[in-house]
Amino acid sequence: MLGLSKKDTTFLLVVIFLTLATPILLQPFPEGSAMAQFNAGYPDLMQRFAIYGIFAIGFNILFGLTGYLSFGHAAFLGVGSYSVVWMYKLLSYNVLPGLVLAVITSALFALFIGYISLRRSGIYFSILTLAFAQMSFNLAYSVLTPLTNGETGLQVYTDDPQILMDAASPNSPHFFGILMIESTKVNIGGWQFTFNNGYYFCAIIAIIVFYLSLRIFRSPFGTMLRAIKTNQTRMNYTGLNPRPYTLAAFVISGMYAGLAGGLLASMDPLAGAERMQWTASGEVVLMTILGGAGTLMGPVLGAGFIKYFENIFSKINDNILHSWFSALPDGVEDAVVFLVHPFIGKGWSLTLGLLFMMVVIFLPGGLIEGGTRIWNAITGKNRKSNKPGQDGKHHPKPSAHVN
Amino acid sequence: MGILEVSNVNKRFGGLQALGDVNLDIAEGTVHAIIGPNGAGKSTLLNVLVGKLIPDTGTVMFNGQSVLGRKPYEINQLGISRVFQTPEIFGDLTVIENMLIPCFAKRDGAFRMHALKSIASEKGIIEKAEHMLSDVDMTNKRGMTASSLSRGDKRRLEMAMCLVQEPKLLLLDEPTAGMARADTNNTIELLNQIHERRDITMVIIEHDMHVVFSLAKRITVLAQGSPLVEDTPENIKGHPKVKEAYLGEAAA
Amino acid sequence: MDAIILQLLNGLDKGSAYALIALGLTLIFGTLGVVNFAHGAMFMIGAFCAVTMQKILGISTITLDPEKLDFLGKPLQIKTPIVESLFGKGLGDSIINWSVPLSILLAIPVMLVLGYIMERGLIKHFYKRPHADQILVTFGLAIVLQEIVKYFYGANPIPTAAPDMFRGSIDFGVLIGFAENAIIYPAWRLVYFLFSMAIVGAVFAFLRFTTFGMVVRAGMADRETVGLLGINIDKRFTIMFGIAAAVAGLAGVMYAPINSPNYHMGMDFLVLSFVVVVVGGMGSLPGAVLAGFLLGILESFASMNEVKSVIPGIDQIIIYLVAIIILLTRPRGLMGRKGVMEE
Amino acid sequence: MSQIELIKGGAEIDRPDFSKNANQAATAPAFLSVHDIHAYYGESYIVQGVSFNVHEGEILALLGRNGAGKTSTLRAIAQIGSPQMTSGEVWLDHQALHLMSSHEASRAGLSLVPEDRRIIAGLTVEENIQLAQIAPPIGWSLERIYELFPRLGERRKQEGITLSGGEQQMLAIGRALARDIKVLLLDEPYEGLAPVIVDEIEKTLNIIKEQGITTILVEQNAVRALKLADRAVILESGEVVFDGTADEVLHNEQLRHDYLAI
Amino acid sequence: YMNEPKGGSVVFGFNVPQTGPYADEGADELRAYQLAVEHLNGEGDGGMIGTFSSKMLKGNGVLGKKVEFVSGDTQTKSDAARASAKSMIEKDGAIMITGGSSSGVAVAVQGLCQEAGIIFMAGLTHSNDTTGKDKKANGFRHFFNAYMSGAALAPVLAKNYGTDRRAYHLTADYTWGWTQQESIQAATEGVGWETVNNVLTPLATTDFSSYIAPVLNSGADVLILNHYGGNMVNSLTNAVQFGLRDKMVNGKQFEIVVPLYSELMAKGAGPNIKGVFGSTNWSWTLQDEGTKAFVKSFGEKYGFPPSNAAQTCYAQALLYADAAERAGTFDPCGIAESLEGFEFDGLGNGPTLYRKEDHQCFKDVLVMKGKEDPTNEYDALEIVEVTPRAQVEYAPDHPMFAGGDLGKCNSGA
Ligand SMILES: Nc1ncnc2c1ncn2[C@@H]1O[C@H](COP(=O)(O)OP(=O)(O)OP(=O)(O)O)[C@@H](O)[C@H]1O
Ligand SMILES: Nc1ncnc2c1ncn2[C@@H]1O[C@H](COP(=O)(O)OP(=O)(O)OP(=O)(O)O)[C@@H](O)[C@H]1O
Ligand SMILES: [Mg+2]
Ligand SMILES: [Mg+2]
Repeated sequence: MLGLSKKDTTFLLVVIFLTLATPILLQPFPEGSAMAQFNAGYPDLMQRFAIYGIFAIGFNILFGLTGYLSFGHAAFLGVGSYSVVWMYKLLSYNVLPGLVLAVITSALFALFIGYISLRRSGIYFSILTLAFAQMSFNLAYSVLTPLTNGETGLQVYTDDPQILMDAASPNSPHFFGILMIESTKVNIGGWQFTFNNGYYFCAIIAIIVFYLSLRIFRSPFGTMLRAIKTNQTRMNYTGLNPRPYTLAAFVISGMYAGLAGGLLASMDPLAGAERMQWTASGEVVLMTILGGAGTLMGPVLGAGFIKYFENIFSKINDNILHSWFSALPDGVEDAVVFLVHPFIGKGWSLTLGLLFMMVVIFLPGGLIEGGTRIWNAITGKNRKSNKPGQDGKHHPKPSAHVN
Repeated sequence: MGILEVSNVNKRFGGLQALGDVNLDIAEGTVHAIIGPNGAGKSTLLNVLVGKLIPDTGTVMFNGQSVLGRKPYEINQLGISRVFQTPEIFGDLTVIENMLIPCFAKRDGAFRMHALKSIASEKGIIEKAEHMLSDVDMTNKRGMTASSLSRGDKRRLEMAMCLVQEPKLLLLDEPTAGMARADTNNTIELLNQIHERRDITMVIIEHDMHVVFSLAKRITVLAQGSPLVEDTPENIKGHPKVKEAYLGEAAA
Repeated sequence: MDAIILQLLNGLDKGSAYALIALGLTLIFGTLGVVNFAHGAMFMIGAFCAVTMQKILGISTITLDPEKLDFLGKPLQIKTPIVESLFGKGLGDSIINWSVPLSILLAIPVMLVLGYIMERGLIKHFYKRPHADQILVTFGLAIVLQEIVKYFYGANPIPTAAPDMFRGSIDFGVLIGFAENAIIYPAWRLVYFLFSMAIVGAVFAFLRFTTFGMVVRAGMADRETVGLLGINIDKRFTIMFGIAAAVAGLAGVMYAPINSPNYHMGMDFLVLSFVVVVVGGMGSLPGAVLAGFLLGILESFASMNEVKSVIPGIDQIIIYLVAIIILLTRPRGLMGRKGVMEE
Repeated sequence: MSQIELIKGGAEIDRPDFSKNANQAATAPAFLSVHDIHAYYGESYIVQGVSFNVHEGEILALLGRNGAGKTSTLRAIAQIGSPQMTSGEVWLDHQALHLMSSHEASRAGLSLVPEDRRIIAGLTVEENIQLAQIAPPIGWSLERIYELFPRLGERRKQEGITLSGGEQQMLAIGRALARDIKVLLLDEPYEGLAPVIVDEIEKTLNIIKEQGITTILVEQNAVRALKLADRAVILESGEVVFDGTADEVLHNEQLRHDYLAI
Repeated sequence: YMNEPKGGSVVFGFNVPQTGPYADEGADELRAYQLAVEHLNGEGDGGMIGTFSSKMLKGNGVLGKKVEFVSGDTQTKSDAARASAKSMIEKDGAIMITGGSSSGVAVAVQGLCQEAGIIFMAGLTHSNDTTGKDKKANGFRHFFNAYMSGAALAPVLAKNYGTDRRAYHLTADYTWGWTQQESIQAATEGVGWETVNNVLTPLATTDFSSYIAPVLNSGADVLILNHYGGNMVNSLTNAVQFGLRDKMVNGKQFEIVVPLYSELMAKGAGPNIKGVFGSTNWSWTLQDEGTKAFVKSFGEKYGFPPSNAAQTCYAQALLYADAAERAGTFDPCGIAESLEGFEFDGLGNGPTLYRKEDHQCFKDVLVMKGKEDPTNEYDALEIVEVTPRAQVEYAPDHPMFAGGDLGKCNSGA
């Protein structure tokens, strides 16, 4: 179906199901229960999962397939966001023109940066992309303020032209009248589920671009990209010019990033310069590696993982801790809270840092690898125990590019 | 006039004259061996032929076109394929994927973006690749990751990747080094078959005299960067200078 | 003219900080091939060794002064540093005063141990892993180290003073024949410059005049074969790592009086130090030092008003711009070796 | 791993079992003794219980088809760690190599010339040799090595990996001789060498032998190897299928046909 | 209206930096908020509720509902701050959002609250834009701003350093820096000073040496550092290292001014701030009843005196609660209405007005100086002058604030 093998079709259907059911799946705990803190089924976070998922999928097309590690992809994220907000300011709150512009501008920007940076490989390439992105960030923060509104971030003001707006037009981002901020809340038992337009808008786009990336992975083009990663000498002597292939991959992943940036601004009509900073570029690198570079679903998982910690763990404060452990005797309660305290709330990044380390140490190959192992353990597939972290010239590479 | 003409090629590395006044004329459809002591400049000459090295002076014409200054992929697109002294394959890819890539390169040229086409739908290409794999007797390894092949198998794979492109000129740098005797014989047979069936011109560099004498129609002996003699295998065998500088007891 | 010399001095001084940080990084990254995102954190920990030393020397006995009251109306606490009670006020004061140089004594063992633990416990398993994995694990480690420091010292910068002797500035211009007050330069920055030169020299000498450098380079290129030749490469890698950590730590200690240390100072320098190492060329120590000075000097010149008025915002991007130009014109940076981290 | 199973499946039917000879042949006390070693690459089981003995000063030819596990066996003996040896013992002159890491094994007197030569990038010819002379025990001097391979002397300042294939092979052997060794493991040393040089190296191996150094030689040119060797071990699918004297193989048509295809 | 509280409790959202350079400031803000919640719910000693001129708050929660809170991390990034605020609104049902430690974040979150129909009570934000060009009907600022700093500082500077001074500005190259510089330049030129130069410094600068070095020979005799946080600590430290303050220029002692001070920055800069002038919103050393009450309850709970960021956050929480009581509803439009034009006293800043036109509080501004001889680590700054409110007021359409539009209050319905 859809030009996919049977296995891939099943895979895609599972992904579609999971994506559409996210508002339910991420809300496993009843409202008001102590564990409700861990629910993630609210619009903003779900949107972020989808959007950063798109960002990471795109990044993976470049990094996972060709091995070129870009440290400047946030630049395209930023460009995408600015494009969309400018379309709000000039035309109207309909997100479509902005998204189209976001993809076009980020493609052009990626073409420019990629054309120059791809003259080098390895770490030299990474630093070139980093340099471009950091220049973009620094300029956007200061000198380019007329274009970017600097520190404050680009936003819509009432005196902006908005030439396509009339009195009846919605006053917030929408897709032909479907308001992004609107949600339907459904209460079932103690549970509350929020079905948000914006999320579904992102989710459908995410599914489409996921499908496209699946096709790319399975295409001759995808194989060429993996070949480039393995042996450029052989590539050359086989009569293939690696440059246009890598450039195409770079531009495609830049467009994914631009689309993701555009969607960020479609959900929330603001574009800040920080989106271009190296930390943002680094974040997508981390997402991809954490989930499993070169796998289809890994980067999305990695994105979800990081965003979850950032948004859920940072909000657990001592008060909440005390309420969880209030059943314990006073002294014990205080002791437990004292022990857990450094890892939550303002310590969320400590926890994230520790988890980064654990994942790479114990699950080389990322979360997907971990999932595969658990799956194998359950189904009894693995015949011999793996020895992670073992030094050796050859690391059996995960050859399956599904999951 | 030959398919490949090398005239007056010189190449220096610092103080070392790696190639000195090399002239070579390789006739279309022949199998031409280049032999010579270690460090004689054989691999260097090959590197000049494929555009990896640019000689200090001289010209190299392939089918009437100069190959100098062209990128390796352009030279391949002209119809020259190369097998390396240490196998260059796509280690992370499976054997069959390794085979598909040269097939695409042959069909689509140096760059063609089939981003949304599925490989599975490329029936013709897959068939061609499979066929070649069975020719080199590696069908049962089609799903293996190439880097975990044994070295003899890596060589065989590389050769198959070159042959599947049906080049006009095939350059082989010690194609049977490290191969078991039985496989060496198979390879000789394979190359002979290919040569007959497809009429590919081959240039072989090889130290295994058994291979050289089984395949070559003409032999050039290179010594210290310059051709010593060029002749038929029979004459080379008996040539006293060659015996002394190169063959040693093996000639016996 | 004096303005130019002044900026040149600034450039050399900034450059020496960059060079020193990049030197440690290039030992791990350019030589051992580990993309070490925790290097900034090691620099930061070095600086906090100085802070800690200051704190240790400041440990005090507390007496209450019932005459004076604190902000809540309770008797005021008077603190007397124990060092003072031990060595008398005069000597005690000068020990406290010299706490930053003294903390070198603390930093060297701390950093060596830290480097040892890091290498043996963690990095060892990552030499053969993809660079991406190295990034993830060292970035995680950097966050953890940073958060630990934040937990104990807070997020605010902590002022750390140089000895009184070096606290002021020197009229450098007079020394080289300029008018008075033309070129005024902080004494401690000159100390920092000389100190980094000494460290750079020492590391160079060690790697140049012993076979150590050659063995480590060989081990990087092919661990297995070096092992087959009877060399315990693991041990040497550990030593190399320890040296790199110590260099980073020393860079941090001496930097503390220049800018008050805070827990994220390492991250601030991280990107920059990678740029310096790569612009210098992978695997080249002299390259890293040269690039450090080059970028430091260019950055200083770019921040001159005369330059900024011609190209607004140039100081925002100069480092990156120069990095791009250098990498495009010289494929392996200023002095990079072939084949290191190009795959 | 699948291919091993494949080959094995067909191999066991009608072949006489020569591996019994293994223990009978061991009359003198073994100098190097390899006992029942098993080794894996990740999850692929490659060396499947290999045992043989080598006497002091002997040249042993280790033969077998491509992929039979010769390289893997040598690497397991040298304790490189890949393939990972999971069980078995290797004794060299009363030292338990299997308890050592590769650099300790090297210090105990073992030296491997790897099949792909492993010249170290970034080092000159001379540095490549000097590297072998850092850890004790040190063997031949630079001068002596250059005497054996004059080409190396001429190119001492050249970067090792820019040498021609054959020159690299000389460097690899020279580098091994720069260490004072008891056992030399040679993995296809003739590969890529001009016939004259092969003659040369053969002579060298005889010189080495006269000095009492024990050699294990892996070589595709079986006839050539057997002529030089005292004894031969043949591997197939990671197992020993023959252990006996070199002459036995040279003169046994069926053996040669079955296991070496010659 | 949005997130109307249904049960017996109402949720406040405290959005403060918990990671990044302003984490300590954020922690102090959070302490103040927690204290405010305690006091609103009738726990503790009641703090400034007792001194607050409006007597609506009774320590029984707000409108009879118990106050609960959620906290989040802004990371001092507008994206993260908005994400955090959104999760409070969407997930936790927060009725209002308050906090923050930078103007970029304040403007970003204020915009978000306007769109979502939630009241935003800004924390520490000093840019003129927050209640100027970026003002929003749902946003309220208690903290003072750059214009007020300038207006308060200039006369004091003139008095201490004379009217014949030449100033050299170093300015953080982003919006807040620019508005601050503009304000200070206008104010100092108003008292007769000359501006020699204004140099913009990149945000990421940690070493300011190359910006400081040319100052001495520029003909300027005063250096004004329009920096905040780590930038300010570093630029001031560097300036002192270069010996600027020991020099005589144009026959006068060279001076440094830091228009916006905070206690934490003072601590970070250490002895370098001695004698340096700046301004703050409030200081724990004030002696009015409100301040004393607040310092007492904060000090007893946490063991050290509160910062001016803590005070503004505490005040904002109380002001919101009081407005809800007076409006009798949590409806943002009702609250906005009762805050607009509200006059009050007893929260530590003297008589204060929440101006209707731009939702900016007008109150006295403190001119501070680095103390020459601090008696303890919390005593780095001393009050030089309490500049009366009248002197720092400006018209709502003042050019530095022009261009914005409050818009209409949004209750999210
Ligand atoms: N990049 C280089 N720099 C310096 N010398 C080089 C370089 N490449 C090759 N040489 C030298 O040039 C000579 C010719 O080398 P080449 O590899 O062509 O020999 P060859 O005939 O292929 O030998 P072999 O049969 O041993 O492979 C050798 O002596 C080699 O050391
Ligand atoms: N790194 C590796 N990972 C997985 N399998 C491997 C690896 N290296 C070798 N193998 C497999 O182990 C088997 C034995 O390989 P080995 O290299 O020991 O054979 P060999 O006898 O030396 O062959 P050749 O004569 O071709 O060199 C082969 O089937 C090969 O595919
Ligand atoms: Mg060669
Ligand atoms: Mg082998």
